[in-house]
Amino acid sequence: MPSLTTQNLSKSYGGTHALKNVSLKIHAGDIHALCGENGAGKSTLIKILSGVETPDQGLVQWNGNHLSLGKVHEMESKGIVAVHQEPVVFPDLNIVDNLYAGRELSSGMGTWLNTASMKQRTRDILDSLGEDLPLNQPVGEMALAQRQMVSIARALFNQCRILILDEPTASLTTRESDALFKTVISLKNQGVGILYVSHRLEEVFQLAQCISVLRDGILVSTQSSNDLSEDALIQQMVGRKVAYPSRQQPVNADITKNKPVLELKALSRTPAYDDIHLKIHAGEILGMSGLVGAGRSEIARAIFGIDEFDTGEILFNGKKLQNHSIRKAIDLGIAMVPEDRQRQGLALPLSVETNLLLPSLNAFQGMTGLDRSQMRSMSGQLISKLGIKTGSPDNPASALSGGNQQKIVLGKWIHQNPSLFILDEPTRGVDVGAKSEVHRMIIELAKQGSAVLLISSELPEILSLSDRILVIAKGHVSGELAREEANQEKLLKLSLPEEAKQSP
Amino acid sequence: SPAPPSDASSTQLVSKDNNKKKITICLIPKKKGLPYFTSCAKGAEEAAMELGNVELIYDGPTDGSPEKQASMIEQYTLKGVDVIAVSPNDPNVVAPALRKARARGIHVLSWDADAIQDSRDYFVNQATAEAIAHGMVNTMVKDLGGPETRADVAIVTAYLTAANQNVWIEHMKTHIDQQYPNLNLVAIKPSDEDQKLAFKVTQDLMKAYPDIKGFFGISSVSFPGAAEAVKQAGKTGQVMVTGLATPNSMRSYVEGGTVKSVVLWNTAELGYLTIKVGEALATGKLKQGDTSFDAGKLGKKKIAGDQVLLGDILVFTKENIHQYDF
Amino acid sequence: MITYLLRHRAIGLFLFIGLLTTVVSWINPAFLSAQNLRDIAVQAAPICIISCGVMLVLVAGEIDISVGSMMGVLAASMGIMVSASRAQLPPHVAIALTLLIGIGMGLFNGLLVAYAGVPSIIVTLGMLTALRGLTEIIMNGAWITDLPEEIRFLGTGTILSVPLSLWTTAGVLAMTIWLIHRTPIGRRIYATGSNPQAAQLAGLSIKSIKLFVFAWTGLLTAVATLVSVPQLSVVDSGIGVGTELLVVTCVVVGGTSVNGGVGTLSGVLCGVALMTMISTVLIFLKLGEHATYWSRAIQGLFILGAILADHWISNHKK
Amino acid sequence: MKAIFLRTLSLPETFLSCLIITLFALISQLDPSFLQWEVQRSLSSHIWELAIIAIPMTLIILTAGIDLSVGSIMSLSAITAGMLFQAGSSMPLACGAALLTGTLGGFLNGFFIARMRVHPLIITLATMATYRGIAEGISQAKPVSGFPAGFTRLGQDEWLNLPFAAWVFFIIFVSVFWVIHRRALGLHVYAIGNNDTASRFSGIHVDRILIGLYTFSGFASALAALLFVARRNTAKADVGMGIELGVITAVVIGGVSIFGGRGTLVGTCLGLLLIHETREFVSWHWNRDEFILIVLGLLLIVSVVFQKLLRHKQNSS
Ligand SMILES: Nc1ncnc2c1ncn2[C@@H]1O[C@H](COP(=O)(O)OP(=O)(O)OP(=O)(O)O)[C@@H](O)[C@H]1O
Ligand SMILES: Nc1ncnc2c1ncn2[C@@H]1O[C@H](COP(=O)(O)OP(=O)(O)OP(=O)(O)O)[C@@H](O)[C@H]1O
Ligand SMILES: [Mg+2]
Ligand SMILES: [Mg+2]
Repeated sequence: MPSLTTQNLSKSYGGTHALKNVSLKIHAGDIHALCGENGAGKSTLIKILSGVETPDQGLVQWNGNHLSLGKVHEMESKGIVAVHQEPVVFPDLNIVDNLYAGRELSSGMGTWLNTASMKQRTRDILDSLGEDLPLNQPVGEMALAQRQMVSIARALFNQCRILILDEPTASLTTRESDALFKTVISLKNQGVGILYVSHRLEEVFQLAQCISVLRDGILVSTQSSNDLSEDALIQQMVGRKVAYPSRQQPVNADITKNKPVLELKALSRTPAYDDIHLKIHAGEILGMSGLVGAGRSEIARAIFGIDEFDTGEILFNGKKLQNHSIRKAIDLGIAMVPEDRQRQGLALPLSVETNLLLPSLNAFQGMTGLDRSQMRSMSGQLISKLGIKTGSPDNPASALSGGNQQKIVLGKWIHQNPSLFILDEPTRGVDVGAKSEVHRMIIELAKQGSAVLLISSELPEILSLSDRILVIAKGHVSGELAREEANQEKLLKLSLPEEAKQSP
Repeated sequence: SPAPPSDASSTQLVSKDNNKKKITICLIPKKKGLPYFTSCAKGAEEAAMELGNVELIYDGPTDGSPEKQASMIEQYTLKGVDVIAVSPNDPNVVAPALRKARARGIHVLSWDADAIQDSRDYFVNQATAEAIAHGMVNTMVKDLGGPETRADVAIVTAYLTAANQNVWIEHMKTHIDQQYPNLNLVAIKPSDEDQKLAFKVTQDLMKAYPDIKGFFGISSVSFPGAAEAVKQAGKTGQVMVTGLATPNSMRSYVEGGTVKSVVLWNTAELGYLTIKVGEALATGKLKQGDTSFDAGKLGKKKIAGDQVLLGDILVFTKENIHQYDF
Repeated sequence: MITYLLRHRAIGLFLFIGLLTTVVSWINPAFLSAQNLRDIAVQAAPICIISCGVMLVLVAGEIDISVGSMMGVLAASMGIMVSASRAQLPPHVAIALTLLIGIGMGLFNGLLVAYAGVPSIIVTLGMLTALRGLTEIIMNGAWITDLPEEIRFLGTGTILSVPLSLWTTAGVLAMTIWLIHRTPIGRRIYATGSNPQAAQLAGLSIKSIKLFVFAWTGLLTAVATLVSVPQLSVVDSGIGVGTELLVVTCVVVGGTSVNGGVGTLSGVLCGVALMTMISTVLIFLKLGEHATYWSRAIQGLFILGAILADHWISNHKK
Repeated sequence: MKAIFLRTLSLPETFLSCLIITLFALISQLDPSFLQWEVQRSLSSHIWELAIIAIPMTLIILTAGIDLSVGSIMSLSAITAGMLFQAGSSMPLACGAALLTGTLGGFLNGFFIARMRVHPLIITLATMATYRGIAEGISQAKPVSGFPAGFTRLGQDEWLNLPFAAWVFFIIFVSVFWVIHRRALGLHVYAIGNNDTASRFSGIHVDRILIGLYTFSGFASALAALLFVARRNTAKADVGMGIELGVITAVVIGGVSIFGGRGTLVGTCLGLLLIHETREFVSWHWNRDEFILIVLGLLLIVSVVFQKLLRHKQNSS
């Protein structure tokens, strides 16, 4: 059976060893999962396999033949294609051009494009993924999940022999994920080998035949998924046992008797959302569920003062907000973790410390200037509290793995004790260990009296943390479920647009 | 009044062969790279060769910036040259630098265009602004067929901010007002020292003012541009173009009939005279109060106050243009 | 409808140009004369040709502000090559060499940007300065006043009573349309500018794409020089000064994004038309002598107006 | 240890210092008279205006912006002062009005850029034409001179052996340096240059800071214009023509990344010094103005290539 093998791959960035002597074998017709904590080296391995990075050492073979490394074209011509962790799209181009960039169908020695057939094939691919996206819209205007689907479509459409997926579902909701799984399985049945990276372990067990674990750049094990339990897998990844935190106590009757911290009254902005009413009380975690593009992020942006809204009002601690702005929101004690950490959360080239302290720099300013030592001790505290893996607080944030970057985005608000914390997909791309840390932090915040608005496309996360769950469909509130009555089926049903129309 | 003779040992920062008594003269044009100035420099070189004791430095701003000219003057002052001869782009801007140079004992001349009076010793004047302006207007009137012809005319100048051009324009306006009531000046447009723009502006003016009968191209760049526009519009003979430019750049138009006369002076002689005056000043041959100056091959030249006059303007026509090559 | 307007900046500009033309020709009907329209087209031709190149450079996420000085060098070297008193090369050889020099300078820009990784604004700013100095050295204080008739024909000749420069412009436009819409390289230029990292991950050779756009601009600058400089009888050392700003302004007013990835040829055409029209319009309005000195301000306000109107429209979309 | 050594070595400041030392060594071989204090001091007179504008320009480029309109703001401010003086107003009043005009011009730039989210290159390209056009219009391109001695002395007198303009520069430099390195604002500027969305989401007053910086740039340009007018005793609409390219060249040679987020004020100063000395020396030694253009153009490209290579070396080791 044909297979892709790596031998003793090593790669280091400056002082960090991202990969050490990794030897792996991926068979055609297999789904091979790759697990590991944030920063374990998964993306690095994938970048090498797809020709984006050149390893310091080691070989890659395809059916026993050596491949020349570091060239994307070379890999693609062998049928090895990758979907990278951050959606890789051309924001100004439409879907057709996105899918065909670099491998346009042309005739006459590349002097004449076959536009019609490119359009037709694009439509076919999207149909097979169950997506109905406008072909002429620039991809940059689409939501994150749609961009992710575009980059998956781009990979699928190659006649691939090995398909590499780096956290493809991180920003997808159940509906898209299911469509993707179907496609993945059908590809597997056609004899394509698949390397699948995900932090969602239930997916890993659902799909994979074979699971490899990376820890600190070293390949710890490769096992059949049947021989492995979830706990054992986690133990291998993290090196210790991880307990899932969840809010055990029933809804505290007191909470809803508290004065609401935030109240939205008939908030509307066409076409994103319409007539949104909600209340969040101190100490309460309000989950917000819905399909991709339902408008949840837009609501969050309005509360945080990023965008304006058309009608309705926002009451904070009973007072109506006027001339809202981000700074005003922060001064009132509102914090927000945005959904796109690279574009909205981090100044990547700046140091971890600066990023962590960015919203609160003014607090470190004295008569003589910035208090560097106080800044250093504060950032040190945050780094250890959140378990951010970095050599030094002076390293640029860009050198951290995705999950660790996410922790920075969370960390910059936590020490401010916000009274309202808006979390938009707070654990996107975060590993199990870190995820349980993040969950614990969220619960901790709520216990200390913060109100939390949790937006997540991951149903288990919403179900385990929220006191109440609000479901948004097509910009309308389609239902509200108390913690006890909520389950996956109900949430899904409410999320579907048909239900939205029927609900009062 | 001229400055006291220079005390070479104390002001010269650059040590030079003093036994040969070389005199360093800097000739600074308005803008380097214009054939007009290049031809002046040729004459200057000739004078330097002839004199033998003169070291000539010819350098100026390539972009015609007065600010750069001023800083060049400051540099030469520091280097301790003997004579600085400048054709100022803007007399006010270079004046402080020139005064500093004089305070250092350096002889300062202005040539081609005058500097502020107290900032220089002598002005080597090719022709007065008045003479140039009147020359152009008179030539135009003649080319148009006499003062009786009613005609709209327009001026294509270099920069809106060029000081000497604006002075000429003023003189032209008053001269037209006083002498030629039939001439009607309808527009003054800048060409930004860009031939292409001069061309375009002339084209546009001909269309916007169909009665226009004459153009003044009062810089060596705008003149050929204007002439070309008239030629391409097929209005050779109907619309007159005159102005200031070197004969070489206008030869084809003069021979082709688009341009009847080109106004200028003998540029090589201007450069020659400037160096002669500079040398005479530095060696003390030229003294305050002299009323004439022996300019070698040019013969005796008149000194009016602090101006050394080259003579009259030249008008190049079909008949005489082949005699000149610059 | 408004979204459509937005995607097609050209339409807004086109309407604006139409309005301007109506007003001016109402005041002064001579504006619409065939001769005037032809003159405007001829004036716009070189700017239009170069804009086709610079637009692609901007779309690829770079910028080229060296075209003005490149024109200077090209005009000077072409002049030296054909002048009867200098090198006296046969015209066709000189034309070929001029095109090669253009490509060469473009390649030099491109190599520094693509392979040495120097930001293009810096490379081309350096070249803008250095090449202007080089022009002065080539010309050495003299002008070329004896261009042979064959070369003058490039600037003044007509075919089927349409000026040669307009034929050339039409050819360049057709080439550019074909390049953008019908070839892989066109798509790749847009992809590269839209997201260079993604382009790299997609296996595009960003370096050769960038090299291409700069070389293409160099070539087009040479073409523009060949059809515009011989319109005049004299080659001086100031040729092309300021062209880079005009071209960038046209391209940007035409809706090309300075961040790369966005730009349409129709928009750029309208930008060129607007920018070349303004000064002519001012003359035709006969605002008198004082107005002369206000023309730059009015030009600036037009540009500002175009940009702000565009901003206003895009806000109204939301 | 080696890493620190390499890191220091790869700083643009180190590289520039080496380059400047080399330049001085070369000069002392070719033409030592150029190095006399007297010469240096006197030649420095026309760098200060450029240097004053380079400070805000550094900050603006650090935020990934650019201001092409500085030269035009100079012109507009100079003309404001000139026209008012001509109209009979007192000189302090005229200066005040000029400063106000420049500040307003900068504010408008900032307003358009921050509030309307239009790229700074585009906005300042447009205002570059507009401001100079207004200056040409109101002055009808005529120069104004004959300013009172009390005013021109500001441009020509020296204080403690240095021109007055030098002191203005030092004062601005020191205060801005303090703000950038010792106040939160400094880090905010860098953060905006690296990612303005993330900065906005972190509650930084991105708009206010941008408006502030462009306003400051307008103010500094007006100040430079007044010093220039005082030095040359002339106010004309072509004041400051092309100065923006000189300023940007100095800032960029000084190691400030044109994409924002990286660079220092010290680097800018070194860049200014390098450019100034090179320009003056080429002109001093060869008397050929066209050489200066070639040397400066190549210097810009070569120094940025080298800085790039050094940074690359450091990252890969
Ligand atoms: N360009 C880079 N420069 C420096 N260090 C890097 C770079 N890319 C990755 N690293 C480092 O290499 C290590 C592995 O990173 P990698 O992105 O492969 O992790 P990962 O397993 O994909 O994590 P995640 O699950 O968070 O995506 C991390 O310590 C990271 O900080
Ligand atoms: N960057 C963007 N530019 C333009 N439109 C966008 C953008 N992001 C989202 N939209 C549109 O706004 C609407 C609401 O999107 P929003 O991101 O609020 O949905 P969401 O429920 O938060 O989904 P997600 O789970 O992906 O965050 C959608 O129609 C989407 O297409
Ligand atoms: Mg990863
Ligand atoms: Mg969202």
